Amino acid sequence: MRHGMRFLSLPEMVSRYVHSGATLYIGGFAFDDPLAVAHEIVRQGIRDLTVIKSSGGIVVDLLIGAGAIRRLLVSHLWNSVGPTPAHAFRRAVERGQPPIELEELSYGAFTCGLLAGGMGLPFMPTTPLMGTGTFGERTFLPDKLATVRSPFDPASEVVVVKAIAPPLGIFHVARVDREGTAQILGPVAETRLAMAACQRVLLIAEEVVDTAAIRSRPECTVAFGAQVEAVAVVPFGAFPTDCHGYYRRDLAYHLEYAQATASPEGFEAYVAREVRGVADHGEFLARLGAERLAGLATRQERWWSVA
Amino acid sequence: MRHGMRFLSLPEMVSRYVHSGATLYIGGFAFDDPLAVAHEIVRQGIRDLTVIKSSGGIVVDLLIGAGAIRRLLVSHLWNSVGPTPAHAFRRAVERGQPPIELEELSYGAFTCGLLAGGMGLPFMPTTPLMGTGTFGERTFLPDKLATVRSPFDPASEVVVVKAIAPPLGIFHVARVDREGTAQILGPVAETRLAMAACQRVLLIAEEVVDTAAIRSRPECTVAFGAQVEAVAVVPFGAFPTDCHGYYRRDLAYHLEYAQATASPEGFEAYVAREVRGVADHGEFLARLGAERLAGLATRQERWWSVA
Amino acid sequence: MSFARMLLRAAAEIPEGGVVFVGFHWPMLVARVARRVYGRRFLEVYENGVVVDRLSEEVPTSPCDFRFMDSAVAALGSMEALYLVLGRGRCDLAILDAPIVDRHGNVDSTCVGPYRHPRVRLAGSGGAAELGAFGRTLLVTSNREARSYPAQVPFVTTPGLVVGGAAREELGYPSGTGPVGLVTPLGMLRPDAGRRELLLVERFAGVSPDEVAATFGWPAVGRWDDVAVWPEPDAEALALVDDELARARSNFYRLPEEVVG
Amino acid sequence: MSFARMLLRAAAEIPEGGVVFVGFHWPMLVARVARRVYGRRFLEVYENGVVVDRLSEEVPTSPCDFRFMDSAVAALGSMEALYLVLGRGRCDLAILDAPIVDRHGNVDSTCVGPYRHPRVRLAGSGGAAELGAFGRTLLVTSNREARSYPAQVPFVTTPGLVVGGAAREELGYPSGTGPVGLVTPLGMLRPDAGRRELLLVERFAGVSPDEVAATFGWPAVGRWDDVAVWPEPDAEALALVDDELARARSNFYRLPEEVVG
Repeated sequence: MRHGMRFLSLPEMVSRYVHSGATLYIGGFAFDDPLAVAHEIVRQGIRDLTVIKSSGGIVVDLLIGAGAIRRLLVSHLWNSVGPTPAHAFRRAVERGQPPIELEELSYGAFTCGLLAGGMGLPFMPTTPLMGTGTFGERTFLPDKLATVRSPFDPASEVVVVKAIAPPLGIFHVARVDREGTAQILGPVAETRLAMAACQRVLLIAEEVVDTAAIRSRPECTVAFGAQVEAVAVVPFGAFPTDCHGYYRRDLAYHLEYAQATASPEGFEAYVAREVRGVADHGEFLARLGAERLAGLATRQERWWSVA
Repeated sequence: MRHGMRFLSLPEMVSRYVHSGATLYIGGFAFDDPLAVAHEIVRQGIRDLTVIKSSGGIVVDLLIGAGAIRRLLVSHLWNSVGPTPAHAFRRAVERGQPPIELEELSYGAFTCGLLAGGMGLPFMPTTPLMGTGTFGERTFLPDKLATVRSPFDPASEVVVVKAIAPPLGIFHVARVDREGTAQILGPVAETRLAMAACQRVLLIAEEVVDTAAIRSRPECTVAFGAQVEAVAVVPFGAFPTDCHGYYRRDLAYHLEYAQATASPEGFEAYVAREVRGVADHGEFLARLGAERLAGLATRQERWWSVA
Repeated sequence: MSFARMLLRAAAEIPEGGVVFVGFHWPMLVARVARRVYGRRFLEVYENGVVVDRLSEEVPTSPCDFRFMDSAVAALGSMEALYLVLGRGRCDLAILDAPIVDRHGNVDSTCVGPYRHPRVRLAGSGGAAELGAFGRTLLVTSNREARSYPAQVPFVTTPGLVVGGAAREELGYPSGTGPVGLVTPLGMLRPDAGRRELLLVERFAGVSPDEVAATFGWPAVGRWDDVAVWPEPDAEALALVDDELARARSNFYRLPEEVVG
Repeated sequence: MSFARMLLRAAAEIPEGGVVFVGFHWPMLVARVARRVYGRRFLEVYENGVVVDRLSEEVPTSPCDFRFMDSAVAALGSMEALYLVLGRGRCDLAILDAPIVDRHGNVDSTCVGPYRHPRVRLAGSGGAAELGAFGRTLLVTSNREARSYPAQVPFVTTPGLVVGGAAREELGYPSGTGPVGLVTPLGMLRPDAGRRELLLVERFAGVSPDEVAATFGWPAVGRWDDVAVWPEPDAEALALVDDELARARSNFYRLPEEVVG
């Protein structure tokens, strides 16, 4: 195809597209969170990223603790099982270890910013946020939010959010076909908007399926090959979060992560063992064990039926 | 349920909710066009409506010719099979027979106006339309479009569309369950936005299905009972347009309509015969004949499988 | 016991047949208690686009824990949930976890201490700003400590009745929105008649004036005798809540110390 | 024959592997001809949210004629199609039916004569404004009459190179957008080097200078000798177009008089 979508391994994808100092949108909203990507970024020693992500979770916490992130735009960041603190995030913000620059939007404003960016429009009215800290506090995006007077009601000041249009985004999806048509099964949060907003889109997918399966659920399509730079097939790429139709979140792993990373030393040991201590995501999964992964599986045949 | 959604017959629905002089959004975009509703409005002699519809089609042409519409906001109006002229619309606009007030938006601006109305926001940036006739010509909505200076780029003037938030909308959907959860199978055009934008929503549906069918395709849900005032079950309610999953458009009927309504006298005879000459949509369908309708059926079991 | 009462009291606010926007954390348990104890039927809308109308077997750890997708009637996106439903005013109630809340009902879920040098960094807004901007908001908290109830929060994540000195209506928040109640382990606070600050209108049995005075960082009681006492829940209700908490615990919920079994 | 050449010439513009936003009417036939005659592979995006990547057996009468849904890879909405794909600049080409077009490539699909008192009322914009605002737009028309090519259209439905005296870039249209060609039964017009008006750069065999002068309401030719002649299509291509037109006719397409069989 003219647009040149190609299949790559995850290490190849990360080394070709994600460079130190880059700005990177990471898909997922506490589901389809691509931990496999974060691990690979850390393994490749990439640093100084500007990361944009709606819901931080373990993916961003890990990247912060590993020193991969310089600037971060999020709407919230936690370990949602428990919930337990995201320790690396807390150490970075409370103690500057390591230092990050943090910028925040409410999830609604974040969504509207992606909507504007995805639609090719310069800004979008959004949630009234006057008086909130989110409106008032600005760091590396001093013009993230503003107000305009409504041309239809001069008495009314409307909060608007500037378009968010990241140069590069990486998203976990459920499945693709050979042409790169990508689907998420179930709720999509801001995924469609974010994929449109990103100038270039990378995908990691659970599997390649026959195009007949894609065509039986065309309403689940979130991207097509011509929008996509590259695809990596990475089973359990969203572990330990949910990939609907394939597996559910590993609750225990969320706690294990929180406990292991509660101290800086623990964090280092965790990364040495679980991230740098393995060659790739396959080895990471092998250590978890087939039985553990099988226990998470939720595959339902209705998603694959093409009758 | 507290919100009081109820099942009504189509004649009851129209007589309770659609009064002369009302403002009515009509759903459908050359598919799911509820001709059954237009027929019932004409049978009940309702007049002076302000109708808002994205794509006019036979539904609006019929309402114009029958004198039911005083004001009309559309993005286009034609008989898309052929295509052939929408004769009643042309007579109204070219010769004032009967007179209507016509206001227009491009389909994109129309969609953005519904997006703003549906989101509860006062306006939305939209397609740049400066210099177009659509931007310049205004009739009964003098402030349909405006420009604002971007707060993020003072050199840039941005075209914005005022929120469209009709008080009442009537939409054809594929199916509902007993609780009023409504689904459209396949593409949705502006339906989700329009349903959100309308203050009160009425539905006509092909059939009531078990909630298990609904739950097997939750991504196809366009409304739930608490958003809906009333539902009428009207098989072939979108005839002669497509209702995806149930039937496809009757191409010949589109031409028959165009030929029958090419003159004012023909139009009157058509309405007397096909609309006022039958008691209800069931009788209209019976005259078409079961064989003709069966020939349009496209029901595929995959939409009903709950495996 | 006070945690169970808090869940029960909050659950009682959910209107039969209503549409309820449910925030993360305790609000998800409140919704379950409303179904199990009060038999309420209502629609739960979540910010990720999930819409649920019945109880799932397991307690989901967050709205993005899709073990409850079998109870879903719609799987949409965040724009649909946050704006086409909540922003458009379709929700009867929005239930929000309130880690720190002030006299005006402003909620801070971002930081303890100054924003740029916080003593404790919390999760941040997510959709909490939207719940407070567009919703009739029921705030719930399991906190008993005075530090959770300052006169003024250090960071307004979710706008309350008065934000930065201005009434919320003056700031562009839609009319009819804002906090309608704050359920705490001590009892229920409501906006006063002028809708400017939260006052205790109902207390749980055994809660004393001193305890209230020591907890809230503002004069949260007018006349003590005007504060109603919420009837103690019966054994059946408590047993159902206990069962719910056992399910939550088995899915790794961190429960308040009083109920950690 | 001139209609077949028009379809073939327009179809040749569709880029292999591209994303093409396809408007109603002739553009849908152009897309089919590109697949059948040239074997092009590309994605068709329609304003109602349908995305198609292969030929359907039947000729759909409009994008809302779902007999072609079996060839669809995506079933989305209009916001997705018009903005998230087209508005975001993801399309290589947008193909638009142009009932009336002027020297600047402005298209009128709204009215013949004054807007408020039209001699002939046409369908109106639909997404035509968006195709011209956001797309690299290929205009196609089967019209041969001079009235379809005025120097200035009475109503600008779709913005061209110069709109109301101002260059489109000055009016806020994204750079890189606008008409890239106009395919007519006489040949192909392109924006001139200054991108201000449409000039005939290719003619079909047998088209004369007089015919051109009598058709276009502006001086549409620089030097006649600079106008290339498009090679006549071969018999195989014409046979495929004939078959396509037969299918269209069987689905009630109203074809130009020359081909009405």
